[in-house]
Amino acid sequence: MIHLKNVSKWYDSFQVLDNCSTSVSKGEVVVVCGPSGSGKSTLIKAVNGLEPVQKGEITVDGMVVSDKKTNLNHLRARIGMVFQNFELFPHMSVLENVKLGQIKVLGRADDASEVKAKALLDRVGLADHANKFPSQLSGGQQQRVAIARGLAMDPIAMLFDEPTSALDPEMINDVLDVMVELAHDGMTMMVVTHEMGFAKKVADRVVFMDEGKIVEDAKKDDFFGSPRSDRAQLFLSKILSH
Amino acid sequence: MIHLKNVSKWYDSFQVLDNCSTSVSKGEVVVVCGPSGSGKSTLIKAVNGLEPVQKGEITVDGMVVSDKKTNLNHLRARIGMVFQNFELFPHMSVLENVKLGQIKVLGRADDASEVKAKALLDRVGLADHANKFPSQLSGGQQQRVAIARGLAMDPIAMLFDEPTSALDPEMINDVLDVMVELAHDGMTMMVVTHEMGFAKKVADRVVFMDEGKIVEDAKKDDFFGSPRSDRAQLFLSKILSH
Amino acid sequence: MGDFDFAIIYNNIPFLFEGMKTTLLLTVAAVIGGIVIGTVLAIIRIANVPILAWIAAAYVNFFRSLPLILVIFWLYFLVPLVLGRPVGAFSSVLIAFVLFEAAYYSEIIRAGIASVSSGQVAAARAIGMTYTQCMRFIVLPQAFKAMIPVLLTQAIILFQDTSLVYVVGLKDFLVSAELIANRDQKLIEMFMFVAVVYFTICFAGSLLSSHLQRKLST
Amino acid sequence: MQYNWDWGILFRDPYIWWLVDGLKWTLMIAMCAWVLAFVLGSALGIMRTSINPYLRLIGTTYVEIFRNIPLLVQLFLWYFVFPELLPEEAGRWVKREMPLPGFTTTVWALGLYTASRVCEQVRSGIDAIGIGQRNAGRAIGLSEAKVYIHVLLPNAYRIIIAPLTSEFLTIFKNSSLALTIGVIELTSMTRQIEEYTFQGFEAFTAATIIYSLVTFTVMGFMLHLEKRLHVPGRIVVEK
Amino acid sequence: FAGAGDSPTLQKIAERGYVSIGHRETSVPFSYIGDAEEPIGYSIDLCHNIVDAIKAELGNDNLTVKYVPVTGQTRIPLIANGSIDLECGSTTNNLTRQKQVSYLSTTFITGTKIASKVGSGITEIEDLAGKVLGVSAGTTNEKALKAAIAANNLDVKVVTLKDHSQGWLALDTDRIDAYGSDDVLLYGLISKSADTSAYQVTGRFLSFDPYAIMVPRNDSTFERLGRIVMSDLMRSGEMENIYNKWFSPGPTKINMPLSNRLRGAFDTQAYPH
Ligand SMILES: Nc1ncnc2c1ncn2[C@@H]1O[C@H](COP(=O)(O)OP(=O)(O)OP(=O)(O)O)[C@@H](O)[C@H]1O
Ligand SMILES: Nc1ncnc2c1ncn2[C@@H]1O[C@H](COP(=O)(O)OP(=O)(O)OP(=O)(O)O)[C@@H](O)[C@H]1O
Ligand SMILES: [Mg+2]
Ligand SMILES: [Mg+2]
Repeated sequence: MIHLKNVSKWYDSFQVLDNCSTSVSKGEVVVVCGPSGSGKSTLIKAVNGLEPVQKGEITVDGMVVSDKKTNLNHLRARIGMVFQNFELFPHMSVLENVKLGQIKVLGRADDASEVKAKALLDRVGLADHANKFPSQLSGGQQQRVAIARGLAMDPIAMLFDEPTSALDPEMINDVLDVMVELAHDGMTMMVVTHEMGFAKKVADRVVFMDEGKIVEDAKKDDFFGSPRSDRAQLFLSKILSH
Repeated sequence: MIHLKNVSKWYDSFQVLDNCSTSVSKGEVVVVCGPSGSGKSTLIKAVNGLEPVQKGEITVDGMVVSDKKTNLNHLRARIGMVFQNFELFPHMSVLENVKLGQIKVLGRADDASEVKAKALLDRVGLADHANKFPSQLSGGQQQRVAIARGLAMDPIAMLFDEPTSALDPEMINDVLDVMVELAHDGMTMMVVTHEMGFAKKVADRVVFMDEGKIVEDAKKDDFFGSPRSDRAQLFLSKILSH
Repeated sequence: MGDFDFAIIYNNIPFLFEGMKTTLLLTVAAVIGGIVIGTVLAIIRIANVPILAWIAAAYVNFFRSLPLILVIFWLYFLVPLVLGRPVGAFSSVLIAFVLFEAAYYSEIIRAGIASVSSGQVAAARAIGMTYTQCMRFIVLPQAFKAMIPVLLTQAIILFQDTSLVYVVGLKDFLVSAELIANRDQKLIEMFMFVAVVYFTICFAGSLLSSHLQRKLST
Repeated sequence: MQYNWDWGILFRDPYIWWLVDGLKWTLMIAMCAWVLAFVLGSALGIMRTSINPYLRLIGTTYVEIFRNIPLLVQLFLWYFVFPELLPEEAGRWVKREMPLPGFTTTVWALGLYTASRVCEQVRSGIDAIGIGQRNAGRAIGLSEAKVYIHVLLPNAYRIIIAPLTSEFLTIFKNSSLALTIGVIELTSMTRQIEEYTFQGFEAFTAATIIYSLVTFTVMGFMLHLEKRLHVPGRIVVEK
Repeated sequence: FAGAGDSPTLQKIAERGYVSIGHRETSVPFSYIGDAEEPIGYSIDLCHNIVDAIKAELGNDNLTVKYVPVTGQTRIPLIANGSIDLECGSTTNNLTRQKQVSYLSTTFITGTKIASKVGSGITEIEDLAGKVLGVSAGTTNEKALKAAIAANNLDVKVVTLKDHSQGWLALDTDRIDAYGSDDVLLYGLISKSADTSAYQVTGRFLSFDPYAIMVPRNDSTFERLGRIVMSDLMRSGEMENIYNKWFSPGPTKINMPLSNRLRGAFDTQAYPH
C-alpha cells in the first residue's frame, strides 16, 4: 500500500534522507526506530507529503505523492497521522476536534459526524470527555483524542511519529493499548517509536535508520533475534538495558 | 543527614505537600517516584530551600533549612543539585560552568578550580569537551556536565530531579552510568526518577508519592517485592509493562 | 508640478546635514537617558520594592497611555515653568523623549530579564550563589544578550519618532527639509528625499537588528 | 507664581464642546484606521507566513517599506506629494473634491502604516502556534486556505489579543499626528483652548486624563475579551 | 528699593538689575530676529520706551535688558513664573485671556481677511460660493470665517490647515481658492512669496483682533506705568512715527499705511494725566 523508492531529501546541503526504500503492505504494522536525528520523522512525514522530497518516488494506494498533479489534500484525508506533541486544535473542544475533518474535508453532515466522533471517543475510552478542551486533558488522553481524530477520516493507513515520547511514563500504556488494539483490528500502520515492547508485541517488520539511511529493514523476529548492523546492535543494547 | 518532618506546602489554596516525613542517612541512596504532579520536584527542592515550605521542619546535616537564621547560600553550596533540563549556563563554556561556583561561592583560586573542574569532567567522560559551549553538546553530555558542576562543590549530598527524563532513550544510560558509579563511591543521594532499573540496581530505599503525600517509604526489596498501597501497585504495573 | 529638480538637495546639503545632526544627537541622548532611567524602573519593579514598585508601574503605564505629541507639548510648556527660566526647545524635547522612552525601555528590560528561565535562577541558587551574584553572573549577561536586538529596534523607532519635534518647530532633519521645501517650492523632491534617507537608515538598522538576533540565538 | 488656575474653563461653553468634538475626531480616526490596518495587516500576515515565496516577498517588502519611514513623513507624503504625482484630474479630485481631506488622508496613512505592524503581530502569532498545528491540519486533509481559516487564524488571534490591543492603542495615540495636517482632533483642540484662554495647564491636563481614560477602558475591555475567548492552558505572546 | 513701591515686578527688576523682555523670533514686523541677531520690530521699539520709564521710576540708569525668546506655547508659563516682565510680540488681547494676564494699550488692530490669486475674481467672502476656502486650524480666523459663511448662507467648502506656511502652500498648489487669516499676516505671507504681484488681500474685516503688550497680572502699579508710557507716546504722536518706521513701508517688504481705525484707537487711548 505504501511504497518508497530511492527517496532522498536535503535541507540545503545537509542530507536528511539518503536513498531510502521500503514499503508497507495492507494490514501490515511497520515500526521505524533509530537514534535521534536519523531522519525518522522526516521519512514518515514524506509519506503523506508533509515533507516534500527531492529525489525518488513515494506512492500510497497507487497515488504518486511527489507528483505535482496529485491532490495532496485528498490523499492526506485518507491517511491518519498522529504526532509526538498531539497537536490537537486547542481552540476547539475534543468533540469538535474529531468532527472538523469530517465536516470540512469529507463534507459529512454535522449529525453524522457527531455520531461517528462519539463512537470513536468511546473506542479510545474518552466518551466522557467529549466537551472538554484539549488543555484540560492529560497528555495520554490528548494523544488518544488525536488517534480518534485520525480514525474519524476512515483512513486506509495510520502514521505515528513517536506518539508516546512526550508522555509521562504512567500514561504511555493507555496510548499503546489503543494502538495495539488498532493493529489487531488489521489497520495498516507505520510507527516511529522507541517502545520496543510495542514493537515486539505487534510489529510485522522493523526499519532501523541511521544518518538518513535505512540500515536495517527486517522481519521483527530477525531484527530482535540478530540485527545485522553494528549500529543497530549498539542502539538496541543501549535502549534495552537498565 | 537529611530529615523531613511533617512538611506541608500550599500554592494559594492548593496543597502540594501534605505532611511529608522521611530521611536520608549518610551514604544512602533514596529514589523518589510517583505519578506526574504528585509533588516529587517540590519535595526535593524543599530540601535545599529552593522551594520554601509553610509547615514542618527540614534539617540537612544539622542545619534547619526552614529557619530564617540559616544561611541558605552556605547550605546550598554543600548540596549538589541536578535538574531535568540540565540548566547549564549557556553563556559560559563547559569548563567555566564547572569552575564558576568554586570561584564565586567557595572562593577557590582560578587554577585550583580549573584542575578540579578538569578532573571531574574527565570522571564523567567529557575531558575533551571542556572548551565547548553547552549548546554544542548532546543532552546526555550536558547532563553529565551538570553532575560535574554539582560535584565541584565537594557536596555532602546530591539531589537529582528527573535527570534523564528530557533525554533521548539512547543517552539515558550514559547519565545513569555516572550516577551508579557515584552511588557505589558512597555519595548520599536523593533521586527523583522513573528509571526503575536504576532504582533496582543502587537504591537503598524507595519513596512513593501521590497527591502530595508520601504513600510508601520502604526498603528497595520490600518496595519491589510487595508494595503495600494499591496506588503504588498500579503505578508499578503501568510503568513496568510493555 | 512639472519637472523634478533634485539639484535642490545637492545645493542644501550643509543645511540638511545640520538638521540630521540635531536628529541624531536627540536620538542618541534619548536612547542613553531612556535606557538608564528604564533600567532603574525595571529593577525597582523586578525587585518588588514596596510602594516604589507601584510608583514605577504607574509611571510606565501612564506614559504608555499618552501620545508622544502630547508629552512633547506638555514638557515644552512645563519645563520653563519648573526650571524657572526659559530653556531651548531642544532641552525641553530631550527631556520629553527621555521620560517617554524610559517607560518603553523599562518594559523591554523587564521582558529581557523575565526571558531568562527560572530554571537558570534555580541552578545558580542551587550552587550557593546569592541573589546579587545570580543576577550579576547568570541572569543579566543572558538577559542583556537577548535584549540587544530589541533595544536596537526600539532605538530605530525612537529615531523615527524624533521627527515629531516638528510640532514645536525644532530644526531637526524633517523640519530643515520642510523649510527648504517651502522656501523654494520644492515639496515633492524634498519629502521624497526625506523618506529615502529615513528609510535607508532604518532599514540598515533593522537588518543589523535581525542579523544580531540570528547570531545571538545560536 | 502668577498663574490663575481656572478648572471651570474645561466645563464651560464652548470649551467643553471643543474637547468632546476633539475626542470624537480622535476616535473616528482611530477606528476607521484600525479597520483598514486590521484587514490589510491580517492579509499581509497570512502572505508572510504562506508557502508561496512570491506572496512572502510581497508581504516582506510591504512591511520593510512601511515600518522604516517615520509615520509623520508618510503622512506628509500622502498629503502633499501623492496628489501631485497623480494625473492632473485625479490629483485635483484628491485636493479639492475629496470629502474631509485631512481626515481621509490621516485614516489612509495611519491604516497603511499600522497594517505593517499588525502584519508582524499576526505573523508572530502564527509562528508561535508552530509548524505542528499546520501539519496536523494538513494531515487531516484541510487545504492551505482551510488550515488558515479553521486552525491557524483562530489560534493566532487569541494569542495576540494583547499585542493587537497595543497596536490599536498606538493608532489611537498616533491619531494625534493628524494635527500636523490641520485636523482638529483632541490634542489639537487642547492647543486651541490654550491659545484662546491661556489656561494651558487645565487644557493639557484634560487631554491627558481623556487619553488615559480611553486607554485604560480599552485595556479593561481587552482583558474581558481575552477571558471570554480564553482556552485554558494557552501560551500568550508578550509584546 | 526706591521707587519700586508696591509692585512685585518692579522690585524684582530692581533686585536683578535688568528687565526681562519676551520676544518672538518670526513675528515680522512686530517682533523678530533682525540681521544683527538682535530682536527688533514694532513691539520691541514700544517696549524700549517702557524700559526707559522703568529706569526713571527706579532711578537706576544702569538697568539692562535681557531678551528671552518665547513661542505661542511658552509665553504663558514664562509670564506666570516671572521669567519675563513684558511680552513684546503679536498677541491678541481678548477678555478670556485677561483672566490670566494683563494687557497694556492696543498697539495694532487687525482682523480676518482673505487672500487669493490675482485674477480669481474673488473680492469678498460672498464670491467664494461653490469654492474652497482654507484656514489655519484652531485660530480665531476659523471661527470668524465660519460664522460669516453661516450668516450669509454660503455654500463654501472650508479646509483646515496646520499653519500659515501650509495654508499658503495650499493656495499656491490650487488646493484652495482663498486663504483666510489676519490681514497683517496675509501681507506678510505675500511679501515672502516668489511673485508678490500674483496675490491679493481683499474684503472687509470679518473679525476684530487688537494686539497688545502682555504684562503679569495682579501688578496694577507696573501695569499703570506701562499704560502711562503708551498714552504719552500716543498723545505726542511718537506712536505714529514708530508705526510708520515698521509699516509704511517697513524694512520688510510690508506696506500698510496707518488705517483710520488704528489712528482712532491711538487717539482714544491717549489719556491725559
Ligand atoms: N527544517 C529543517 N531544516 C534543517 N534541518 C532540519 C530541519 N528539520 C530537520 N532537520 C534535520 O534533519 C535531521 C533529521 O531530522 P528528523 O526530525 O527527521 O530526525 P528524527 O530521526 O525524527 O529525530 P528525533 O528522534 O529527534 O525526532 C536532523 O539532523 C535535523 O536536525
Ligand atoms: N507679519 C507676519 N508675517 C509673517 N508671519 C507672521 C507675521 N506675524 C506673525 N507671523 C507668524 O504667524 C504665526 C502666528 O503668529 P502669532 O503668534 O501671532 O499667532 P496667533 O495664534 O495669531 O497669536 P494670537 O493667539 O495672539 O492671535 C507665527 O508663526 C508667527 O511667526
Ligand atoms: Mg522525530
Ligand atoms: Mg490670532
